[in-house]
Amino acid sequence: ETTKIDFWFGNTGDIAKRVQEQCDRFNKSQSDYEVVCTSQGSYDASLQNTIAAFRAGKQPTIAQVSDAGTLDIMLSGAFYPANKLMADMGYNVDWNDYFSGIKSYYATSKGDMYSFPFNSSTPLLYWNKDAFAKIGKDHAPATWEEAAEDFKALKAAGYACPLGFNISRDEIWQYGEQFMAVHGEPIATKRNGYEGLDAELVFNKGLWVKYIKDLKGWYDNGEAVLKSKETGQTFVEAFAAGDCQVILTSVGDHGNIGRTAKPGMNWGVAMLPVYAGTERKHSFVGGASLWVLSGKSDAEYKGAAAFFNFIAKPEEALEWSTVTGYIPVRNSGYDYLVKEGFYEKAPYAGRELAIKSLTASPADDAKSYPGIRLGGLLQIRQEMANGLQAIFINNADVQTSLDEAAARGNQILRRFEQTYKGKQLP
Amino acid sequence: MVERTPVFDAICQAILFLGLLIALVPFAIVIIAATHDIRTVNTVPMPLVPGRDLFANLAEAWQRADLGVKLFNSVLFATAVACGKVILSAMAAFSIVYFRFPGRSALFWAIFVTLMLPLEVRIVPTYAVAANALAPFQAILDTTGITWLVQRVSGIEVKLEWGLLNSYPGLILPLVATATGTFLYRQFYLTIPDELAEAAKMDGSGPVRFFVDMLLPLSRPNMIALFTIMFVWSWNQYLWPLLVTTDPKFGIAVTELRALIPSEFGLPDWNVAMAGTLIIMLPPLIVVILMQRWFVRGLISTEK
Amino acid sequence: MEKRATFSSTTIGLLFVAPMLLLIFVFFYWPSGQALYWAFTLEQPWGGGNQWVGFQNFQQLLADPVYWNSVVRSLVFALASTVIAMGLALVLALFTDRELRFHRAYRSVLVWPYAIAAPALGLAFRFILAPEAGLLSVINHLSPGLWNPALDGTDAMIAIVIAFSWKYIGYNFIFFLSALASIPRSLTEAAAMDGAGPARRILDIQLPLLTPTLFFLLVINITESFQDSFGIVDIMTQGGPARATELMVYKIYFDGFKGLDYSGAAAQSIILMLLVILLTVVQFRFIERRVHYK
Amino acid sequence: MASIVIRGVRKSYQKNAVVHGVDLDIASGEFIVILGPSGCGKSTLLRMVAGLEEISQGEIVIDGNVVNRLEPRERGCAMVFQNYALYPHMTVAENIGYALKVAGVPKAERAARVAATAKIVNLEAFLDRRPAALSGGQRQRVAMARAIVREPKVFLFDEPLSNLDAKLRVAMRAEIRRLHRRLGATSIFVTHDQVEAMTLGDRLVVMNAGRIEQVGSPSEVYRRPASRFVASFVGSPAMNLMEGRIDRQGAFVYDAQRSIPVPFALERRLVGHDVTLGIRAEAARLVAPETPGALPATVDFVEELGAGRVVHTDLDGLSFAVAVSEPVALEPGTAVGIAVDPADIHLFDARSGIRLEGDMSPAQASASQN
Amino acid sequence: MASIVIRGVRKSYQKNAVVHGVDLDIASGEFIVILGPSGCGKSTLLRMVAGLEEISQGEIVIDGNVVNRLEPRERGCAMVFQNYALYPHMTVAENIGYALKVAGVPKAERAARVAATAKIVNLEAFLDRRPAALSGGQRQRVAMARAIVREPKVFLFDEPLSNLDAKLRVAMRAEIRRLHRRLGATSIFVTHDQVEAMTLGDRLVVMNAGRIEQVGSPSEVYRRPASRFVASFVGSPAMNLMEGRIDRQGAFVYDAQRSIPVPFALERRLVGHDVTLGIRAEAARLVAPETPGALPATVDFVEELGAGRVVHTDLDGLSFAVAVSEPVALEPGTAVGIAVDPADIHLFDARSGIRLEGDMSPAQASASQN
Ligand SMILES: Nc1ncnc2c1ncn2[C@@H]1O[C@H](COP(=O)(O)OP(=O)(O)OP(=O)(O)O)[C@@H](O)[C@H]1O
Ligand SMILES: Nc1ncnc2c1ncn2[C@@H]1O[C@H](COP(=O)(O)OP(=O)(O)OP(=O)(O)O)[C@@H](O)[C@H]1O
Ligand SMILES: O=P(O)(O)OC[C@H](O)CO
Ligand SMILES: [Mg+2]
Ligand SMILES: [Mg+2]
Repeated sequence: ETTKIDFWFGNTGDIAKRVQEQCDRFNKSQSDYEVVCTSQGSYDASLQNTIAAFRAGKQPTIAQVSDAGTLDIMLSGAFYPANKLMADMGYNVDWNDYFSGIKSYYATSKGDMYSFPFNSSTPLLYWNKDAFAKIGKDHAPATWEEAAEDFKALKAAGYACPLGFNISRDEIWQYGEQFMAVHGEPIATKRNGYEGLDAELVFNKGLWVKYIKDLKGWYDNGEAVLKSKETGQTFVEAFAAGDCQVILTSVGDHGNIGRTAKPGMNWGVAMLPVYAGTERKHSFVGGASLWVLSGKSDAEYKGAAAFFNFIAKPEEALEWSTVTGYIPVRNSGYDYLVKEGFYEKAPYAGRELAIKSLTASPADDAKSYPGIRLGGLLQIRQEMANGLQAIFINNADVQTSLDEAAARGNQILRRFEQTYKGKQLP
Repeated sequence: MVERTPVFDAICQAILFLGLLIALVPFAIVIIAATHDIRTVNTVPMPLVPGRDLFANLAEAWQRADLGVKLFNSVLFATAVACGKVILSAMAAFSIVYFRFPGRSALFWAIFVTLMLPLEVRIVPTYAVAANALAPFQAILDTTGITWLVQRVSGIEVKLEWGLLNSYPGLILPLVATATGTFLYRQFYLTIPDELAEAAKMDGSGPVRFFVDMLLPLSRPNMIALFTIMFVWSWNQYLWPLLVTTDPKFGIAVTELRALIPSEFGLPDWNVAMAGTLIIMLPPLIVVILMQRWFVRGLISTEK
Repeated sequence: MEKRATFSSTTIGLLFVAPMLLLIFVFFYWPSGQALYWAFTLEQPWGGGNQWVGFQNFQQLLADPVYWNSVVRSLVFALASTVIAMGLALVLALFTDRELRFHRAYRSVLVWPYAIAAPALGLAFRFILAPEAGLLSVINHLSPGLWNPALDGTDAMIAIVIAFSWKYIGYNFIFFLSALASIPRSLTEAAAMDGAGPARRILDIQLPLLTPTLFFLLVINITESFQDSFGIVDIMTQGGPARATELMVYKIYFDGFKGLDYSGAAAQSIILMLLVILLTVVQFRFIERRVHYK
Repeated sequence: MASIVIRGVRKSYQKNAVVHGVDLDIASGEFIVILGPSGCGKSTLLRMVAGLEEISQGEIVIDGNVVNRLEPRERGCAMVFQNYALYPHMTVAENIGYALKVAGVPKAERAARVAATAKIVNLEAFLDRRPAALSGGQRQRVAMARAIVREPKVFLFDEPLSNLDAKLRVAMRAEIRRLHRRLGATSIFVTHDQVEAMTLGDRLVVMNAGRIEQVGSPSEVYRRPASRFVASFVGSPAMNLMEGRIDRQGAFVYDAQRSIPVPFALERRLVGHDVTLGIRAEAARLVAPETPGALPATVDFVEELGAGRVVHTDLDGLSFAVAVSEPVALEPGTAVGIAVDPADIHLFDARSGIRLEGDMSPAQASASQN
Repeated sequence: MASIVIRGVRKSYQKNAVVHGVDLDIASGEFIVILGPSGCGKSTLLRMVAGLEEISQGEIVIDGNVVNRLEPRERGCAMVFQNYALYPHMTVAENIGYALKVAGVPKAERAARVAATAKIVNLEAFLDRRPAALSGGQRQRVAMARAIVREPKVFLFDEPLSNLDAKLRVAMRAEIRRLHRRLGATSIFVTHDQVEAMTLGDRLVVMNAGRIEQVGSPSEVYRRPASRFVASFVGSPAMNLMEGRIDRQGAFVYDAQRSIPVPFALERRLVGHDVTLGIRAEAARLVAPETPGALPATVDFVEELGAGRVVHTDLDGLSFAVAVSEPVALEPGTAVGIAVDPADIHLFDARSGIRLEGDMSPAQASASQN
């Protein structure tokens, strides 16, 4: 008799197909459990549906929750903590095998991992080697100062779009959060919220302000160009088409750019630049993790544990990284990939930089931030995006706009705090 | 009628043709996108000369989204919602227009207000109701103390339960519960000449017969319009079906289409997604074409 | 608008509405009631509990000038898209109804826009409206920078109005067509005898006799432009650039559905609902008077 | 089969009163014809009987039961609507058979009855058509058939033959009479047609402006019109009416010099009163201008009616019609004499319009009018 | 003001042919009345003239221009629709004034003309009402006014008076005549009313089943009906028709034993032919049963018409109507004699129905029918 367990996820397109394949592999690998994997159309819909189902007592056993929803579920008590589940079901997991930047993002401030990182990514800088060759360079900029020179040179060499970027809500991740992460800058007080719901946003007070001013300068000079769906071409498409020479985006795009890039184009990736004199810290993980929901039967939990155990296998990590742009989440998986020569092969070479970025500083480094633990993170990103749009589109003053974004963001945080009055962060 | 208005006709034709073009351009783009390979579909601007991968893309979309079963479910679901709306709205409007009981207009407004709050806003509690459609009644019994009373008197615990998740009623009923149709029928009924109702009454027909024998056939153009719109509308619903049907057995085509749309860092295979769109758009288009053939002019007094 | 010929049996009358009432009670009023209750609380999304805050949610909203801007924007959007969608659909329907050559083709195809699924609509309009490479980019060849919905708030608003109207033209078209089909031909003939040409007949005979449908569509279009627009905003502009297309319902959708701020979304829903109800009541009070039912 | 009593029935639309209190007793099986000018409330009255119009005041009793609050279908009446009110989406056969279908008559019987009725109204060839493809008269016949087929206890006809040609109308009239004989259904028949009114009804009801002016057998109404209105309304050409006064000699003076002797005027004590004198066109004869006692007139024009003709004359400025059965050749302007048999003279009170007869004094006449 | 020529006009609806080739010349300013049984194609013909119906074949010429392809508004006709076709959303005044508004007549003038027209049709009190609040006859008057107000060059009336009472109808008839005199507009008037047909028209057109049977002045049509159909259709009560054969003596034999002498039958060489004999009710006289030469009959019933009466008799199984002007007291069953003046006899060919007159042989008659 097989036990069925539901697994709801948000990915779509070919990723959804890959998830499905993984589920099939698991189902084939044993006969005790059958995991039914359903794409819910988007991260938001997936979370929303899971919540609705949970409130009605019809929740799936496993749900994928994106980084932005982490705090809500952590405070909900609606889940079966991952570490406890695995221990209860008799699996011995080495939690320290996870990369520091990943583990800290999903762990409590005490270091307990409540969910399983699933599809993980981090941003990289993509650069067009052909264009850089034209300005006599054979490496990507490591600092923003160097990047500024390169942009200028590229512009002078006749390139219309040295840096392609965008400032929508979805791009705050690489242009905001990750910038602050690698610079060891706080986004909010209380260690980015890890130490209390009363955290306050401070992104308007640090290095990010300078970065935005620089970006605006490049933009005004035509060295940085807005590329988005609305203009007809996203910056990723623009890079793949050879129209933009540098972009910042997730390692997840590595595969796509490989497949859609202009034939013959030489390009590479590098870690995000930092300002000169800054000590590089680890970047944050992006993507989503898998949560086990409370209120299910033991048999289902056993199935869930078996599933997690299955996808944690190094072979699965290899397969997953091969068919998607996502990265392995554990050292053991990474080592297996290295051993298999994964990172030497043409389409995959360079992705190891993502791991480097995620592990640039140790997890216990007091000067780096473990991640972001803020309520209403999506809305805060929207406020930041609105601030940036005011700056770039309406030519509003940088400091004023960022201050306002922070103030509005703080209101969101206060509402959140009030909502969970009396609750403690685990 | 003899009409000879070449200039006006030409203007009409020109505008209609323009309208036709404007209506078709987005479809053309979808079709062309579905013929390209992944690289071409992602070049900017996308070439307007069709590529050669249409069938490959269609096959890929069909297979990936398991469209055979899903299309069938979709047809069933959309037809049921559309029929449900067409019939229930006709009935409700009949009551509102043709009867004279107190509170009639309050009822109309009560139904009407359902237009004002989209499903997305109330989806969480709606799901809870779908999980047990009798929950509201249970709650009423609980708060009024009837549950307690029955329990005391008979020892039976009143527990009403009717779960609609993963069922056709669950898919269909909540989507039927809106006012568009009722309002449309109200507008139409108000234009029906009183003489017809009077003649029917003289012929001995009561309200039910009048409704079935007169109103329904007379509302045919409206009914067809409403059916068409509602079919298409339900066909394109995805949030609710997605939520109530976790069992792939009940899945519908559009949710599968959503799953075909490339994710953020997934492969941008818009060609496959658009091929899927193409397949999935076909049934509603067929419905539109079929329905227009049923449009019959002037049932109401084409007099001479 | 009272019927002369009515039926007296209240029981049968109630039986006829009963199914609809039951459905809307269970699937609309009950859940909506719950959702609206959240407007006076701060609700934890996972159902862990809530805090009663009275009118705090409303106060915060109403004190926020950004929110008021979105109210104004929503009104502008509703007005513009209703006028365009209804106006064009009406013209097309009136012309199609003349049954010139190809009218069957027009009758089918002009409804299609409503049949397109949202993602396809998004993709198609991205292709059409993109300032650099889209079909509308010709505008920029004529006068550079004239059309840029990515950077110009007004252009972005125009873009979503176009997309929304485009979809609703199909919707309005089919209802106009069905209403035109039930105008007695003899009246058109009488007007023709009275010397009225086709255009004149449209104005004097068909339009007045269409008023019940015009009214229906007016109410529905305005309501829908408040309710149904978030999908298009989400796909096309996400409320940008710089909030230029942040409509009330989009913010509700975003805060509630994506941001899990159920209470904030509920409070906004109430305000939106009141606004739409107010508009609707105004229409019933002042516009329905001009509707000719018989 | 059913008696109908109408008691003090009034009807107002908002502020407009259109029926001002009608009382009428219709015996079971009687055939009543209502005649009256356009807009006088005939249809309204009929519709109140049918149950289609709320009765503002008064009551209607059918077969002993007050039906004010009964639904139309509970009253057992069939009605032919003035504007047909055909079901546009049904064929002629379906239109006719609808009432039977509602009544649950089996299909075969229904078809037979529909066919039989269609034959009566000459519509056999059109049973499969929709009303839109019928001529005006054909539609009216469908409306007629729809009522006939039901064989109800009460028939209400609202100008059911107005769109039919003379020949068909005669045939239909005969058919209605036959039907009435066969079914004996109490019938109320509204018409504008004088011939219909005279030939069909057991009793004729003449209405005017929401009131009944006279009820009586057709010949009674024709011969002894109760009021000036009835006199002028019933009969074609209309009765010649002249305003004047009765002089001491009992003669009617309508002009400084001219008078018509009215033998009974004296015995009715009408001397000195203002009256209207009426003479039907067919009661007057054309005589030679110099005939003693004849009124001198000149010919205005002659209206040729085929079967007869009406000579319109000018009687000292008044127009006066004389019906003549033999062909005449009278040029306009010819001088003629008009002879009137005093027995054919009608007198009406000039103020109230009421008929002056027997011993009734004008004062009484005026009083009874109110 | 405009002549109308209708040449070989045919009309079919899908497979149904309803007008089979009509030829008619209407002089400018003429007043033509069309009479014909229900469904014979009168409205269709009128609508083709108006431009509301495509002409399947043939052509219509107004004022020398072929108008087949002209729009209604380019033909300059005004029309009263049989079913009124009032604009439900306009008041009576707006309905009447609509054509003027379209024509751009200034508001003040429009109001004046509408008021004047409303007065003609007796609708002054209803100008602000919507059609739904009017009685049947009032609606018809609005339809009438709508045409009148335009003072067009061609008037098309489709049974414009059918819902009016006799009195109003007489008045309206006079009004139409006056209007015609004043405007001189060419008019085509469809009616069912014999009196209207006889009194209004310069010429009468009798149609049957989509064909014209006779065109002529009213009295000509009445006195010398061109066919059995016309004979039976025109005149009320309808002409008595009997089937029979002319014997050697030139007498009409309708029964083994009985015959009616037809003096001219011999001179017309009709001996041995099957014919239909027609006698108008008013051409026959009731005489004592034993009167020599009289046809023996028994009384069926007497129809009282007020101004006259019709005695329906049974003539050896045939029903035969006799019009009588004086009151008679005849019980059903009474034996009477019917006397006929041979000059009043009409003969029609039994096969073709065509009138037999002058020297025409039946063979010729049949031939000319096709
Ligand atoms: N749309 C149609 N389709 C088919 N037959 C039609 C249509 N309209 C009219 N007819 C037929 O054409 C014939 C002539 O119709 P028309 O209306 O001209 O008659 P009419 O002479 O005006 O009759 P009436 O006096 O009853 O009004 C009728 O037999 C009618 O049934
Ligand atoms: N809905 C209404 N509102 C106001 N007045 C009305 C309404 N319906 C009818 N009337 C008026 O009531 C009066 C009587 O109407 P009714 O229809 O009974 O007349 P009728 O005697 O049948 O006339 P006709 O012979 O012209 O049909 C008319 O003057 C009419 O204008
Ligand atoms: O697209 P992913 O899965 O790499 O995630 C990106 C960020 O988490 C967006 O919130
Ligand atoms: Mg009437
Ligand atoms: Mg006709």
